[in-house]
Amino acid sequence: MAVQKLPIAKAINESLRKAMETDPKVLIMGEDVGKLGGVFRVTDGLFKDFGEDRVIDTPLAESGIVGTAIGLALRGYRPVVEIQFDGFVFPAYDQIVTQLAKMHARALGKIKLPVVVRIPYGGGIGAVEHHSESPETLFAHVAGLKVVSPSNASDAYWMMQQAIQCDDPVIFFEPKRRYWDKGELDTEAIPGPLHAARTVRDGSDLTLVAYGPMVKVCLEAAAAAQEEGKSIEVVDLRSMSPIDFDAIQASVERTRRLVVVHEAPVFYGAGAEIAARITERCFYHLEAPVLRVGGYHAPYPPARLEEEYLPGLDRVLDAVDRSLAY
Amino acid sequence: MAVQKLPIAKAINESLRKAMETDPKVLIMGEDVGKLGGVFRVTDGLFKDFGEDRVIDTPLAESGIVGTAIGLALRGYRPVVEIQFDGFVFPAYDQIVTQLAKMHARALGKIKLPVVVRIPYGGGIGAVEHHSESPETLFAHVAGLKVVSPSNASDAYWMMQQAIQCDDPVIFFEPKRRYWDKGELDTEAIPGPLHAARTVRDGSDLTLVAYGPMVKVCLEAAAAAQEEGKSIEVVDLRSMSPIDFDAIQASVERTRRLVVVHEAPVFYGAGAEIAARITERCFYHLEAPVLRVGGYHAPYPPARLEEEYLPGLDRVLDAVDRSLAY
Amino acid sequence: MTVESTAARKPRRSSKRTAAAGAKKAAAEPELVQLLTPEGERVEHPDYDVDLSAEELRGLYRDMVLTRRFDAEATALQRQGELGLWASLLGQEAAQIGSGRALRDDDYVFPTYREHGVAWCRGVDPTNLLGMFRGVNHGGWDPNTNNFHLYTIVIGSQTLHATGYAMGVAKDGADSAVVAYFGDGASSQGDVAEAFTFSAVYNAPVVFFCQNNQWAISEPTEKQMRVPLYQRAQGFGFPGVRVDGNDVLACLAVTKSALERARRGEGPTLVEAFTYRMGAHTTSDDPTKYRADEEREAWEAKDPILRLRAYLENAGHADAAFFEELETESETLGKRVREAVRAMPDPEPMAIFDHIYADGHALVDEERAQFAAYQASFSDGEGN
Amino acid sequence: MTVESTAARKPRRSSKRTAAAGAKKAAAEPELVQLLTPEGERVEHPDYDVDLSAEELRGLYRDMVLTRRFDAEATALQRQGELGLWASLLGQEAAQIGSGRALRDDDYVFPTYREHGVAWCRGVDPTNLLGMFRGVNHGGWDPNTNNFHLYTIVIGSQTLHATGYAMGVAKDGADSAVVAYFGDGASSQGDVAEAFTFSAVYNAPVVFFCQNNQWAISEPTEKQMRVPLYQRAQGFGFPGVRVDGNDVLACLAVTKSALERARRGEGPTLVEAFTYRMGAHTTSDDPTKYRADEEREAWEAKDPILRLRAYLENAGHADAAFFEELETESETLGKRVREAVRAMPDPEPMAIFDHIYADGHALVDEERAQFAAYQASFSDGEGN
Ligand SMILES: Cc1ncc(C[n+]2csc(CCOP(=O)(O)OP(=O)(O)O)c2C)c(N)n1
Ligand SMILES: Cc1ncc(C[n+]2csc(CCOP(=O)(O)OP(=O)(O)O)c2C)c(N)n1
Ligand SMILES: [Mg+2]
Ligand SMILES: [Mg+2]
Repeated sequence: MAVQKLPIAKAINESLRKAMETDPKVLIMGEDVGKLGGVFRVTDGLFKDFGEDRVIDTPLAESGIVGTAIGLALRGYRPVVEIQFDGFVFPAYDQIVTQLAKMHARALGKIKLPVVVRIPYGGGIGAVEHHSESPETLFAHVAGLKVVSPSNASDAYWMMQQAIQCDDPVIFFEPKRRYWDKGELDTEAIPGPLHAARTVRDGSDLTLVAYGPMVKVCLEAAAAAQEEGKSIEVVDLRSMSPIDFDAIQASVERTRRLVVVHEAPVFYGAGAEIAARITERCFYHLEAPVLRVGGYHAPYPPARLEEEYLPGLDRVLDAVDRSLAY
Repeated sequence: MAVQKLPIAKAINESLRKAMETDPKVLIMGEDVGKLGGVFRVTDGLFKDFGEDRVIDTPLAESGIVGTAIGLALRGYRPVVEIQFDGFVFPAYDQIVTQLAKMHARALGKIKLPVVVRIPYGGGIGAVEHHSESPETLFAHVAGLKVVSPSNASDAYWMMQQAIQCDDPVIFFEPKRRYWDKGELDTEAIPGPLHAARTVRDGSDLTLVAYGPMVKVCLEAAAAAQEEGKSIEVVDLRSMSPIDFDAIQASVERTRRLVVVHEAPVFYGAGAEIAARITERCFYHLEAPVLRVGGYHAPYPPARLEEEYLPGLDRVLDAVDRSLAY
Repeated sequence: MTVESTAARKPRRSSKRTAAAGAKKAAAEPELVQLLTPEGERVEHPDYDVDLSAEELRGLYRDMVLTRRFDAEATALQRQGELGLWASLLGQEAAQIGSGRALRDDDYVFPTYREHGVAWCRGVDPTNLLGMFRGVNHGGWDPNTNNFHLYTIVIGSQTLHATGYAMGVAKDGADSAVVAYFGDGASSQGDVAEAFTFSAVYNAPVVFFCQNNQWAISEPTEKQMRVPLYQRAQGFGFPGVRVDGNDVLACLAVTKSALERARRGEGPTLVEAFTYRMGAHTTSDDPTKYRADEEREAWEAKDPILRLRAYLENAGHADAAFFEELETESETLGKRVREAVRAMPDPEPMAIFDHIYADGHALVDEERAQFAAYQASFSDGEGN
Repeated sequence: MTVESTAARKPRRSSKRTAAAGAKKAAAEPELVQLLTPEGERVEHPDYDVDLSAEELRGLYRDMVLTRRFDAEATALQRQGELGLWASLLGQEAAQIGSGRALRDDDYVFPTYREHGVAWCRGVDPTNLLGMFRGVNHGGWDPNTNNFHLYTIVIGSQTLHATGYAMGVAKDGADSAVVAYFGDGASSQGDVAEAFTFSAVYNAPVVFFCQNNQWAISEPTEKQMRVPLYQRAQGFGFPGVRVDGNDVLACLAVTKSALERARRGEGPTLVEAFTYRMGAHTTSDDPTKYRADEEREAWEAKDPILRLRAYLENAGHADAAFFEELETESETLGKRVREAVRAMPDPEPMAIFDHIYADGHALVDEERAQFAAYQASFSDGEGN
């Protein structure tokens, strides 16, 4: 049966399995991705079925993981690399930014690096330091990378399929606190483009743009606002590089108000880019400045403070109200 | 004599010398900073006068340089680290973002890390790949770091003094193509705050905000615009984290138009943050959307294309005209 | 300069004893320094020795028992929901107490996230270790009070901090030494190799102490290295030595010798303490997914505490009263930790904005103020 | 698994000859593999040998001479302003030609920015190397045409790419091998250590070829290491060997042996070619700031080309006509390179937007269009 209900983690697992079945060049690499199936079990069962030649437990060295993945891609493989947690991607940052992102251009197109870097990201799971960060800006700013994040099981499955098929490096941010959220997946559907935003709730008074873990919060906020008679549109961005500005513009031209929501710090975050560009595109349409809701300019706090730190329903609604008050 | 005319590179050199004379805990570390005096000669003569105990030629490992600088700071030293070129900072990125930026918070304030990371940055010197990048956004987004860039000799001297005295880690971006630009330095002046922007040209029709190497371009653009009867104010940002939004706001409330200029790619760049925040602060003052002029979403191109790639006079004036056309 | 490796030149006497103790792995580890067999028999080693009074020996035993007790309490507290996570040191008590007790007060320690036994030796109140695992802070002690740095979670990073600190010690002309702890898995990180390089080039007084507990979460050491880790030091120009990590006396002796070498200005040493992670990686981990029970069972026979107890008893260094008192002390410690953790308050929300910068930052001030106003809007009942 | 190091077990016969050749450093380098003395005398080595015809020997000589000629031309072109920068290989011809000629076509090479001689051996047109130094591109050749990757400027990075590539070769069941070049300075980078670890763990068919030219810009090797680099391999579980990097025969023999080892599935080898950077780091560098002329002069006596010439002449493997013809060929090459560089067009401005992504990116399309419109606004004479 093509339609099933399953959690995001399992949808990614199914997608990886499908890709490995379809293309023998697809490899899984990372720390504990083998027998253990990853600390979030996203690669569960793949080691058993595809063996250690294709599901590779690596030494504990993120630069080495991405660096050797580049080499494998040069040899014709399509590695899907797992970084265990957001905060551990930085030892690999040089290889990602300087090599993975730039090699295609450096070679005048003669080299392609179809490498997917999977990063479980974001907070909300009560973890210790380095396990709750949202570093997507640090990748989206860099030319040569594509940066995406699914918010639901169906997207998780299809976006992973598309990311693996893409001939460019894709940084695939997985909303870890939503791993267990179930959603419907039709494995025979025809997916939309990888980098298109999607309107997940229609509305006429204000547009909320979010991605990954915050889409759910925004949908809840929109539902709550509805009860107060406010009609909020919610756009799931899905891709942070490129950004589907056309979709946001179209929405904002109707609603005339925009609030961007993400977990990552607001300062120099994705909300800034969206605010700047949409303000330029919709200058005469906007009734209020684009408002941003996100993390503070602070290290991600200890778990007992994350409820306060993470943008929740109330903070989103507060911004909605502030926008509507203009 | 306290007032002299000297190039930026020499002003930094004098500032380092002064700091080393004043405080025996100040150390210089980096690749080729010793006998050679650095590839840009910014540390020229310091090895001779302070010896290898205080001017340390390090192994060629940027993570090691920053990581050991952290250790030295923990022991009470104040290391000033040189990264040879912008594109080589990324091997140190993990130590900077995960350790240097966060250790003060992690220790609830019980640890201070007065480390200055000097990075000659930006293009315009006809160099090969990795020698012309502007990665400041990738640091400014990160809480725990301060990020500054001088545009002239006096600021170079005084901001370096202040950066070394600061108890926080400071990423000090040096506009390498301006190293040889001369300016006046009064070593007995009383400098303003490290993180305050400065209006370097008054005007009434539009505000240009820039920092580092682009301040000069903006001043030239303002002069050219003057001939066409346009009065352009130029604000030298000086600090990318924190940003002196009050100063920009004050200017924009008068001029009602803002163009932000930097070499770094526009996409997710500092211009986005400034545009978003100033639009929020000055929503009813702005006659035009904040426009941005900067690098493209592309790897820094080969030297023979950098003239086209770098935002020059014409591109700034083009944006000025577009803004004034609203 | 010549290559030195104390380990490589050792006769194999002590290793035979290890082999005799029935450990299958021992044959592959001929250079393991051992002073106390798994049966508690005191053996000689040509290069290493300790000369301890009965009181000192009991002290080591007490340290190990209390550390294990504390560790068990923390695991229990995690199960009860008082902690979000716990990384148990079960099985690694000898490596930590042995090395920890080799230190002088003025030495400085850079731990990973599992060095609860070393923290104990440094005098850090164990309850202070629990804050980060409870989620109330990222590190609850002042590193300079006990010369014990905060736990470092990102593996390998702290080896560079230790090296830099040691470079500073040398600059100061002090004869203190520095110890960087890390795991077998962490040894693969580039940072660790860079720490080896810097410490060798600057001849820094640092001891790299690797607890090779043979697992990095689910990955066995074969995924990190092809030859025993201690041999890596030689290629960087300093000695490496492998010690029986379940033998507290050997760990003490080997660490002391390495520290003295550092104090004499002879530079770094790599100590590989060959031990075993008896428990899960952390309370979040499920080792049944990836390793066989038999392996763990084989290592039970080498328990570091039982072996010292056997020695103490056989040699008449401790009587029943000692063990009984220690039992009571253990329970008291457990109770104290339990109560302290339960009493540990959640941080104030405003703490999000504390200590981000030492010298202030305008945006932090602005966000703090906004947050305060926002919070107040609820307590005023005016939240919108 | 046991530790292997072919180098460590060598008798010191050949090294005595090196010492006899008057090199002060040789005493500290007892394990240097040499087959041809600086005077051009052919010597034996117990483990390494080459059996080359006179034609093949002349071929190696020709390779070195033409490479040096090309290199000199490039330096001249930089002085004339045709290139922005040049990194000369002067003095390292033997290391590069020896190792380069050990390769099979199906082997893959990952160079630094200085491997012009290796590029020559791979059949890359030398003028193609100049594009990046002229500033018209970042790498002007198709890596897959000659199995020669683009130059990597960020030091050490390519050792991981080579290791990954080699892992792929092994997965494919091919018996090709991979060579990663890097410098003495680069050896300090964490990436290189990680490449050692990965290649050891996966037994990847890769040869790490370090040209220790004793300088990293202004830093001598003492700033990178405390013992000779080749010894580092042993601690990672694979052999390391130091070869006279100015002896093309020894470089060929040692590299071939390492490649064969890789093909046999025995994993990586580290080759340290002990040589000297005769020129500046690059044309931007001024070595008088940091090193003494005498050092350079001492190394002139070990010139790799002169020594092979002496051997060819003494052994009667080449006559005057050969050297004359080669002189002519050199001049022709120089002329061709000169002309080709001068004819090299600047890229079109629109090339800024080419090849950023293989599968496109909306923002790049948008910026490309804006840029085109902006450019057009000038050519229309309507620029505002
Ligand atoms: C850079 C980095 N990558 C990944 C992790 C996730 N992680 C935490 S502990 C661990 C295993 C470490 O193993 P080892 O070094 O042997 O220490 P042990 O836990 O066995 O004491 C991993 C992969 C991390 N903390 N840091
Ligand atoms: C990561 C990085 N840091 C710094 C540099 C600047 N740099 C270019 S070459 C070089 C020296 C390299 O020395 P070595 O590895 O010995 O190679 P050699 O130039 O001697 O051939 C340095 C420091 C760089 N390219 N990459
Ligand atoms: Mg371990
Ligand atoms: Mg070199």
